[in-house]
Amino acid sequence: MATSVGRMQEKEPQFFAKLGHTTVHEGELARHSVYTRFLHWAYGIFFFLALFTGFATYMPFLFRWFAPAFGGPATTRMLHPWFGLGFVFFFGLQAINWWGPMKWTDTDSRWIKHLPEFLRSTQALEPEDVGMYNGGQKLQFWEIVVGSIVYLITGIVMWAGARTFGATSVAISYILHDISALIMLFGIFFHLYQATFGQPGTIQAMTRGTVSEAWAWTHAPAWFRQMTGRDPRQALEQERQRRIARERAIEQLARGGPAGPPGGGRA
Amino acid sequence: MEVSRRTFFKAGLLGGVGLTVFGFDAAPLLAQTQGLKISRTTETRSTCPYCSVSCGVIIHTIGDKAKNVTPQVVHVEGDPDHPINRGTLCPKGSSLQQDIMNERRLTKPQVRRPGSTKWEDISWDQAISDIARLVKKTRDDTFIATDSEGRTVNRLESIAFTGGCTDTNEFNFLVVKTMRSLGLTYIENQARV
Amino acid sequence: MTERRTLQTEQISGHPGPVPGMGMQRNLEVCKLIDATTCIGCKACEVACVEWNDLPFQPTTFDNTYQTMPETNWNYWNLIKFREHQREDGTLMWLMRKDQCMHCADPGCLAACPADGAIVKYANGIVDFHQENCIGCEFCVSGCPFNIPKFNPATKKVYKCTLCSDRVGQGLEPACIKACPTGCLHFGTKEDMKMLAETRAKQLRDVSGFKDAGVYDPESIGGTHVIYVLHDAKNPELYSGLPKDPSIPFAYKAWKSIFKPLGLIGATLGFVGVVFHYVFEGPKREQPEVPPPKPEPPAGRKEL
Amino acid sequence: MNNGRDMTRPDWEKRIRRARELAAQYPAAAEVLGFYGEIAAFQREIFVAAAAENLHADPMRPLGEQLVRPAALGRFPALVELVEKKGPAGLAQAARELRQETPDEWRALLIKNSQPNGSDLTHRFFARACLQPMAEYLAFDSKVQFSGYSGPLCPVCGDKPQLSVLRPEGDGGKRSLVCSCCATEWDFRRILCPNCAEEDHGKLPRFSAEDFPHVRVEACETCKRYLKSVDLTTNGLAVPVVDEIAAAPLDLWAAEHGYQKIELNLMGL
Amino acid sequence: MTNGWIDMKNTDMMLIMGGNPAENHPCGFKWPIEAKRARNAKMIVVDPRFTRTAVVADQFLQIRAGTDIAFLGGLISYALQNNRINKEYVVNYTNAAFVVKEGFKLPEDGLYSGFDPATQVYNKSTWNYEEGGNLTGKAAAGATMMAAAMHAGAHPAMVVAAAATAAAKPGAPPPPPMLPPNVAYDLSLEHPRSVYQLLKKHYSRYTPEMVERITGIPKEQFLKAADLFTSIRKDGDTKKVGTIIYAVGWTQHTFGTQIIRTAAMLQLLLGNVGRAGGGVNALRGHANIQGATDMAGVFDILPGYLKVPVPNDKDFDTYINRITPKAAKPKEWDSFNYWSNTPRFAVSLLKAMYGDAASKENGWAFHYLPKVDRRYSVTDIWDDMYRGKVKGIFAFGMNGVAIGPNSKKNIEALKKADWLVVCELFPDETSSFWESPGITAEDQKKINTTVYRLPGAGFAEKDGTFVNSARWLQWKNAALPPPGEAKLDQEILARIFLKIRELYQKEGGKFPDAILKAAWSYTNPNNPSLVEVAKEINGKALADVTDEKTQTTIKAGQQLPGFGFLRDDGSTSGGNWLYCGSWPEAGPLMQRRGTEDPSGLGIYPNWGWSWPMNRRVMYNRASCDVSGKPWDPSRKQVWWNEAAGKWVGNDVPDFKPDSKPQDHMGPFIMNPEGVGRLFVPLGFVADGPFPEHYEPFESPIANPLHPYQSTNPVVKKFKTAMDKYGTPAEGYNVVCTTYRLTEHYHYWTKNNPMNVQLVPEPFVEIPEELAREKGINGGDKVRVTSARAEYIAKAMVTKRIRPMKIDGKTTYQIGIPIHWGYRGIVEEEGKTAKDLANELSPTVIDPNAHTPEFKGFLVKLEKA
Repeated sequence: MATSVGRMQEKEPQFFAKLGHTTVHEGELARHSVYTRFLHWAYGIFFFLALFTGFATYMPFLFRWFAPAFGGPATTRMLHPWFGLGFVFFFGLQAINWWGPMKWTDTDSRWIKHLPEFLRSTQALEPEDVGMYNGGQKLQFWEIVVGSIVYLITGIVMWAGARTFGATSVAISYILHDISALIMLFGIFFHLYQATFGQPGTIQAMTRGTVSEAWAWTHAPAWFRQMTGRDPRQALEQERQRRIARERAIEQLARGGPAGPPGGGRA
Repeated sequence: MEVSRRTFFKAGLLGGVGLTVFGFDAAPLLAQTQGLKISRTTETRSTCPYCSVSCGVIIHTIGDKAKNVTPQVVHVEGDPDHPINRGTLCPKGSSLQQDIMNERRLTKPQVRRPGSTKWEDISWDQAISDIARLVKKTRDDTFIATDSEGRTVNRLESIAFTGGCTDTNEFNFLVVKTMRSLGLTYIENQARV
Repeated sequence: MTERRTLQTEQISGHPGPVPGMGMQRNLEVCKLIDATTCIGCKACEVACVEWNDLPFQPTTFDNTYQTMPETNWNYWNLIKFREHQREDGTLMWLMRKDQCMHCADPGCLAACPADGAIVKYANGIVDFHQENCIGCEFCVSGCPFNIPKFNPATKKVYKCTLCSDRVGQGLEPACIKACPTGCLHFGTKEDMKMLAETRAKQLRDVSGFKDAGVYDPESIGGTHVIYVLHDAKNPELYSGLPKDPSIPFAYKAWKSIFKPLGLIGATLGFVGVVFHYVFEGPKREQPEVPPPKPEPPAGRKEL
Repeated sequence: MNNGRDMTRPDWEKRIRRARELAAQYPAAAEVLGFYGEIAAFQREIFVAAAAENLHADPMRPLGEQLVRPAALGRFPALVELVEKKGPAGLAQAARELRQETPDEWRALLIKNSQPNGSDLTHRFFARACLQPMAEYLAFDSKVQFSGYSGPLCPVCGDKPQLSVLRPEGDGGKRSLVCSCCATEWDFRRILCPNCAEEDHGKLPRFSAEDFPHVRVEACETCKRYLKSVDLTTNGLAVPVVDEIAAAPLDLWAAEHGYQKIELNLMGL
Repeated sequence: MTNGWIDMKNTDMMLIMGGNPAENHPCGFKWPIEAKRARNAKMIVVDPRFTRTAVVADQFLQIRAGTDIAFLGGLISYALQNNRINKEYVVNYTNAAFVVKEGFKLPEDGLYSGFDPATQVYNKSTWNYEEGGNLTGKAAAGATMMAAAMHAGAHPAMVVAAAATAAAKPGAPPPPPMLPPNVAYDLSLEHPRSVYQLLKKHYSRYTPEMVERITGIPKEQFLKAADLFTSIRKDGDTKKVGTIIYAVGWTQHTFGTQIIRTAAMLQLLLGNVGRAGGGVNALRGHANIQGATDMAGVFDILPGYLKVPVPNDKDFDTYINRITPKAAKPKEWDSFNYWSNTPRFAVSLLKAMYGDAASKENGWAFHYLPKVDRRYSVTDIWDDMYRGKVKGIFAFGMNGVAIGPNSKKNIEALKKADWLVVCELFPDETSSFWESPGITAEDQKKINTTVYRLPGAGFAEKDGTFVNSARWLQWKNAALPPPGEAKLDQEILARIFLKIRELYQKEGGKFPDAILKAAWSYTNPNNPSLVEVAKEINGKALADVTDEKTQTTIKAGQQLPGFGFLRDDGSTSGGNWLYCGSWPEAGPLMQRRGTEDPSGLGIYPNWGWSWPMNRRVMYNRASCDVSGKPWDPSRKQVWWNEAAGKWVGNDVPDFKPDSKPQDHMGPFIMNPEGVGRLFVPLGFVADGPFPEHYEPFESPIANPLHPYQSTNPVVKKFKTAMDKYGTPAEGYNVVCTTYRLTEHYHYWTKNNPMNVQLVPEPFVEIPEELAREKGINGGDKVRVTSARAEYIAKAMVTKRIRPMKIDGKTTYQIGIPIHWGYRGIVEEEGKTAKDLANELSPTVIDPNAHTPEFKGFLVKLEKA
């Protein structure tokens, strides 16, 4: 069963639509267009290139072993700002692309308040009002937006150097660039984790563009509802209740007494 | 490196007693000697041509005149013995090498003919006989043996000689001798200004 | 290279681990003394520098000054700066300062430099750039309180005065020293130069009427290995902007050496975090979608 | 200006250290330098002893006549032993022969060879090795004022120069000569032959080789003599007497080309 | 220089004025610095600009260009009034005590006695000493006489001038006035006509206020400097010594000689001449300018400063009589009058020039020499060429177009010449005059001058002698041959001369005698060895010559050991008596490189050779008091050794060695008086016995001393259409001065990349205030216009030149370094306007030294 692409909130340039397509199998939902995926991997690659060249260049006492891969320290240094620009460029496009879906809502604020509970996985499902992206994802998105702007400005200052912007600007930029990088680095661990081990099935959204319906209603219930019109939550609840009841019944059966919820029920 | 017995003896005998009498192992030293690329430098005392402090300079040239190799200036050193400059040089003196070995130097006699718009190369012989001819003509046309009052003056007022600031005393004496003998009154020099 | 052999390294930029061989032997701390009060701005030192270091010719343009160019350059490491200064009593001074690397005891360039081994401070006090290790990031430029390191766009490397480390390594004085015709430049141990400078400053105070004459050897960066005798040591800025209390930007000192590594540890906590999460909490798996509840079976019907 | 002795103050440690350094740098001369190092260590003892005994030279008598003193003579056996053990074959043989002689004969040998033109070359070596440090000490101690002196012979002991040194003076290198006997160093003009006073620059070639950037042969075409000069404006770390020995191949080259050294160094080169 | 470079370290006080040694003689300037460092010597710098010399000065005074006499006159006045003089020195070693002739008038109105307005020359007959003996104590009588003369009705100057004119019969020139052999004097210095009193009176007009009005130096600053400079004679101190150091900032004026004289007078009054660390020290601008003058590279002398013959010298004896001075002194004193040897010098010179052709019979070939009776200075060459009289010119190393003055006139002049022969190292402005900016190809076709450009040899390729500022002759050796086809200068000159001689031999022509007879017995006539020439200059005995006193004989053919051996009977020859002794039989002394300085005074007696007779400090007898003891025992140069009965010392005594102090022989042995001249008698200086301040020829103000005789009365203008002069009324109201920079050397180093890098472009130094007024920013192009031309360059706006109050009027000065032209690295890259600084300078020259007034002319300035 295929779902209409048009219902996705992402717009896709004609070029990319022609370039590739997204096959949605039975039990799957289309999540990301080819364009989105392309952008993601583009800035993803640039991010890591910039990250590694950055490591090699700016903390060589730990990471100078990165440099040979880029043709030595000097080339590494030379490439880094270009990688950075690549990252900012593609991420910039993505930001335009995602500007809508990433809008911050009350739901997201609520989500953030309950973050510790989500981390501890006390619930199997996202809250029912979580849409295409949850608060965490949005937070990371906006962090990257802000971070990219910081990168861009401070990077250019350092790139042009003290000759153009003066020693003080460079020194300040140096710190801000570092801070930006450290925060983003911190965040990226979660991103990678959540995309892979943390929430199995996620990465498929950026590879094939689809997610399973199960994934969708687990991790983005509102979106799932929007996409399918179904709301399996009640059914799940009932099922859950049913199972609980059933287990109790079995327990009672094992004890030899009548099974049923406290205070009455089927017995 | 192979050290022949002959070389050994030759160098050994001449090269001090250390090798022959004292008995040091000569082979490695001789081997190194044979591999030496020796360059011959000549040090020439000169005087900086710029201001009148007369800083001593030592011009180092390589190239052996005897072997018909045109000397090249490799270094101009402030003369450490010179009591005035004691080895120091000013920015002009420090760049003297550029003054000596300068691609802008004139290296060929040239003439610019009347009405011409360009320089032409000319041989020395031609230039000198042309100049002598010009001088003689001008002199014979304008020489003044006696002045209006009949006094002997034997002078030539139509040719001038101006000398430069790095003309040597000896050259200047030759100028006096030749030019006064031609009758020149207009003998002047940079010294005037 | 000879100087590597003969000069003892004390500090290296961006280098992992301790400096090789540090503290094995103590070299005498060297120092260049510039008596700005007897400098006549003749530029013999500029020529000597260009010639010794084989620096290529660079076309210059007139810029309303006797100064050869506005600032030192990647191919011009030694520049006499000319500054006209009118004193309070109306008399004029034409202050000439031979500008070049100051070879700071606490070099800002080295602090700022991320490249391994691009900037080296020898035990004798010389701060030297090794261009083969330079990555062309120009941080040294911003780390230097004296605006000395200069970038060569062609080679993408930064250059500056080496205090003729090659010559000093051979036991010689720097090229500029030997060129000075008035003897306003001296070279020797820091101790001797400091003493000579103080003596001259005293002469200036006592005999020449410069009551504020003194020695410039700024403590804020631990002193320098190029020191000046100035007519007015209280206002070094007069000498074409010699900073009174030069300092190294926070970015390259506390930030770079303390907070930045801490930050890196902080960032890697993200990794630790996710590992912990995976181990102790486990992944959040997708929940199979439960089909809509079937109609309630008749009461009392046993499923089992 | 050559005003003080500070620049020539004998520093034996420096010589010994430099000999070791140069031996590594110039393997061809390693044997000679190694032996020189041993001799220098021996000489240091005599110098130190002379200093400790507070010896002085009589300014009225030639220095060369005042060298044979107990501080030196008493250490002669040690020298003989050292040479026998560590010296090259020829010298070792001579040392073995000397060991057989009496102290009086040693004294006679030293006296005979303390003057220039001493006869036997090996004996001259032993005399110089033993007496040089004494001469050096006495010369250093004598405080003879020779600033302004610019003659070709040592202002203190009158001996011939053994090498020349170029020391930085302004942009240039000021030349001084080092005495072959007492190692006194005195100013001597550039472009002037210390042997025959030739001043014609065309007849005073300087030969140099890339192997020894700071040592060159200062020859004279007129008298066919030469000295090597150690250029401290090119290498300030050089210790002239030692670096001169290390550049022995230049001596061999000069000999091959018909030049004779004004005075051989201690190692007979 | 009377002293030497190294000698400056011995000084206690320096007045550097009209020179900028830090910039133009950096390596020599180490010695003034040394004096400051080691002796705590003080340095006063007076200059129109705050120069790099001023940087290390203890006091800097900004002076208006061309007002140096006013400043120095003020110093003289200050020294006299405050008794800051060395009285013993002044009385005994100068002509202060001499009594001047009646009728001599001081120039209160700008004119000395004897001026003839029609010819603009002085009759100098009153500029003389009074005949007579010791007038000490007879001052009153003298005063009366003077007063009587003053009240005689007519202006005394006019009377004398009229008398002189009347006496001069046409045709027969009047006999030249002579110095009286027995000079009247008053050792009390009180005689009103004594030089001292006249001097005092003359300079009493140079009050600090007047100095301020003329020079622009505020009174307080002037007084401070005057006090400082004369402080060496405070409280009767005679030990300390001060020096005056100058260069072309003094010579390049229409009264340049007089500026230097003023300085010399000041030094005489202070007793500083002849002493270590003292003297009047000219820093010559070029490597061998001193030598070129010694060797008479200039029209008005023969080698060794012998005067040139004039048409009235009908034979050799007349000539010799005219030029040989007779001693003129107080009867009781002695005077060596060294110039009394002139006949020996002159005969030997002629023998050197003409060999056997010079015999007693033909007056030593006297008539081979051209007779000179007018000015033939370098400025006149261009003038005469412009007027079509000079047809051909040799320029061997002198870049006449660039040197100017009024370069455009020189270019125009060359267009009119028939031929020009240039011998140079680099393409220069003179040889390229026909392709100078503004001349189109069409124009070039109309220029009919033939130009030869011959490649000469640079310093490193030549041997021979240079003479430095300190009169040291130093031989240098050739390090390499000239490049390409370039030749040694002497070869070029010799070949041209021999070719001319050949033509005269073959074809005859006008008066060929001198050409054919000139001695030319060099081993290689086509390329004379300079060694042979140097020996010829030193001189040799042609027959055995014996010195009577020492009984030493110089054999025929041998080199002479000194000028004492020169003879006037033809038995010696010598090209320049001053250099006699430089190459004796023993060998060339100027090749010596002895580094000994036994006295520690920096004498270095065995380094090179210094004229005269290796004396390093001239007039060094004056370093001792009358009894022959040094003024300062710590700086002993020479002294009288009673036991030996002669003068001995660290330096060679510049004196008659056996003249006892009691004989009172004057230390200034070259003067017939034997003493230093505070008052210059007769015509030795054309413009007055005492220097008087005159305004530069182009001046922003009328002379405050005498507005109706503002400029030097004996200076004459050139009169061609191109000789234009500007006035403030025409808007030329900015004072302009020209100079050199450390980084460049004349018109030479613009061919060296290194020097071009150091200072790439021409510029004009402009005071901030003027720049503001004209809306000029640093780096803007400005146009400097003089009456003659305009000059475009970038502006250097600076605090180092301040606006000045000159006679109450705000006046600006600007400065232009001269180093650029139209040939050179940047010029050929099209980076500059290709103007020559000397296009601006005026064709007006000093009446004595004939040096053009490159300093202090008037211009307009505007933004270009």
